[in-house]
Amino acid sequence: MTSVTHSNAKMTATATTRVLGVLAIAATALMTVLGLLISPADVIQGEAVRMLYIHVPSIWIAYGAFVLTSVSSILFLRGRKRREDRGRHYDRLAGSAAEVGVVFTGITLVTGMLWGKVTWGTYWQWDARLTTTVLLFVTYLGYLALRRLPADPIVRSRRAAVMALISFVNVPIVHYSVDWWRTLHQKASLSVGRRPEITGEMYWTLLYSTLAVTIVAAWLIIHRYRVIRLEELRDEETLAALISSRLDKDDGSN
Amino acid sequence: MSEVATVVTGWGITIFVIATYSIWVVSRGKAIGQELGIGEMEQLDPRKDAGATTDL
Amino acid sequence: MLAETLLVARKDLRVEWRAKIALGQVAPLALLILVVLAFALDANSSLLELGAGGLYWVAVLYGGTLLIQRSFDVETDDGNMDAFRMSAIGAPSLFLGKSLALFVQIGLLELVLGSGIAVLYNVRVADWWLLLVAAAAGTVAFSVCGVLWGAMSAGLRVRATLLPLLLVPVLVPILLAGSRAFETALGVRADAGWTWASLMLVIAAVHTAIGFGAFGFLLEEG
Amino acid sequence: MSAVVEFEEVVAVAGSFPVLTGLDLRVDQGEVVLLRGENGAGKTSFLRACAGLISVSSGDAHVLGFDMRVDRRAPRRYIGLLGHENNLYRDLWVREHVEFRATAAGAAESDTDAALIRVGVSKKLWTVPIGSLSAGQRRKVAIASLVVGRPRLWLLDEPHASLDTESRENLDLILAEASQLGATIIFASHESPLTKGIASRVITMGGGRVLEDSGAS
Repeated sequence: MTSVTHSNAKMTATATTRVLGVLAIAATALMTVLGLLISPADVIQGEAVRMLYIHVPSIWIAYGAFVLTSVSSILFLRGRKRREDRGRHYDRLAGSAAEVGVVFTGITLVTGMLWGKVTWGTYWQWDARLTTTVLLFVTYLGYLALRRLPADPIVRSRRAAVMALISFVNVPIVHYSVDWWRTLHQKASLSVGRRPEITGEMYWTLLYSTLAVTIVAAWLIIHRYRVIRLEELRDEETLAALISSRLDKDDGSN
Repeated sequence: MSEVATVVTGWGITIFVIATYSIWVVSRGKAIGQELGIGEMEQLDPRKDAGATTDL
Repeated sequence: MLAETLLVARKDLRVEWRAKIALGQVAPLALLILVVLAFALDANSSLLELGAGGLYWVAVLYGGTLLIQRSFDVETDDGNMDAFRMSAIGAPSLFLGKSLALFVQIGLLELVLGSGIAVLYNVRVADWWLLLVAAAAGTVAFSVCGVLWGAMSAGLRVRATLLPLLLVPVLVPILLAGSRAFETALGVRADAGWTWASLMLVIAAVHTAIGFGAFGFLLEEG
Repeated sequence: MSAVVEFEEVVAVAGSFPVLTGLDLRVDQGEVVLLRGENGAGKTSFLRACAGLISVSSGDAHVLGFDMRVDRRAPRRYIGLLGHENNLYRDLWVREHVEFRATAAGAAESDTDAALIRVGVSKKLWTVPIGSLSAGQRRKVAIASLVVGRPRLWLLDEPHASLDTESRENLDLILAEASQLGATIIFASHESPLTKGIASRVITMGGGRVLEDSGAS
């Protein structure tokens, strides 16, 4: 029985993720060299612009991860037979993506505050995007808290999926309401169809950093997913042992 | 703090956080894997190995 | 479905009428919050007048959270949720019914709070319509979110701390818009009060729609 | 006779504990089944699985013809479930509560009085908050809330608990009457000497399965 369970289980590492892991480390190293040494200082922002090579990709990755959480949650709720592996697959994906998203949202906040200290002269401004980001952070911390609670796994997964959906719908509402409230932040740094304000080497560095951070995040999500899968496997084994022990005991006593 | 010091702090915190998180995830995976007797690497060729995989 | 919705709402309101938790305990507590907030601002009358809109919504948030918790304590007590699952009443009706009952209760709470603010903080109303529309939209959003998150945390051991943690981030836009709209309605800020009020209406509509569709997923156990 | 409950190799899990471990059972219409077994034998879980309140993780389960693996909500409106808890709103008055349950079950509000009288809740108590009743009276109100919905399948978990002798006999009468009218009754009880009388079949459970079945064909 053990060999059957284990043959469809994901191992703790595969050749693909090994390569991805090495790639992630190399990409981060190159990103550090490019971002801190090779790319020039900005005319206006000076050295502080180097913070954006982390700050901007982090928030993009965080949003990407939360999109992944939401899409997985929809697919989870749509699946009719939720106890089967396909449904639980989406649940695991939602959970691991959300956790990685929270990590990168945290990084966005820290780098943003440091950047603000240099540029605005203060760690915190009640600016639309900072405020939205901190709310995003708290919202998904709540989501993770819900996922950690002791409860029936299916009940918990279903509630978490609903929460992920509501939270995601709420993101633009929060953003626009806070945006109306006040806007101090510089306009979006890089957007499709508009001439980027960051140009030349800085532009390429930012683009490359995004790629590097994406690789790191992908690697993290895959491994986090596996940990959840392994935890479930462990629970299943405990359960199987419990069932067989109940059967043995009852057969013996009667 | 000077601009350079701030930038270095920001990068430092980021790399520290990511590294710590990665190590936590990987070691947790390995710990549970060991508990369950799952090998670290996937069987690349299932025909070669019929038993449990525990390489490295 | 309308009949079922009204049935659920009537039941909840009757429970409240018999127990008098909202009027007997939550409303006085919320009034107390108004007094404490005045202490925090050193009873500075001009500050209180300026901040009345925001302080009102903070007090509503506090009292409303208690009412939401109460609304689901009633259901989890003595296994009542099982009886609901076993009944012929569908999840959408249950959602709407509980929201309606909560709307009435939070509305009453706001009436008490509003009178309290008028007296204690010395405010005058410049635009009654704006005030009523904003209050109504805010109360709808509060109620539907409350029922959603109340069900989300119902039956979990740590719901007393979990509910506010999950609820407040979602209510932020309502608190923000409500504060701004009230400031215009009370004549302390010549702002786009009606724009804020319409944003509140949109938020209320969005959350009602979500709750209508998603509530069933929250009810099922195991 | 048509099968009302048909379980084959049913495994059900609550939290991470297996409460049903391969349960096989068929109950036909009109049967009155007494479930026996020690604490933790799976009686409550079986009743809850029949009501569709816990899901079946493997095996086949049909209740009132509905496949519980496809939609376990479908048969609920035809089922009356009385658990360990009474499912009462303690702030409501007795009559208000039964009225609410009647309407929620799709029955007429006017059946309320008849149900209360049938169960033997004295008229003086109809306008009293449930919270101030004794345990036995509460149990009776809970039974009245069930009777009023006229279920096709009755699932009762220790229904006689906290009732006095007279009320027990009265409940047995109610159940016998319902079964004559075509309802199926499954009830769990420790006090078998008292209740064996109305049961047409006795099933002993243990470890989440059927151990003995007096009516097995």
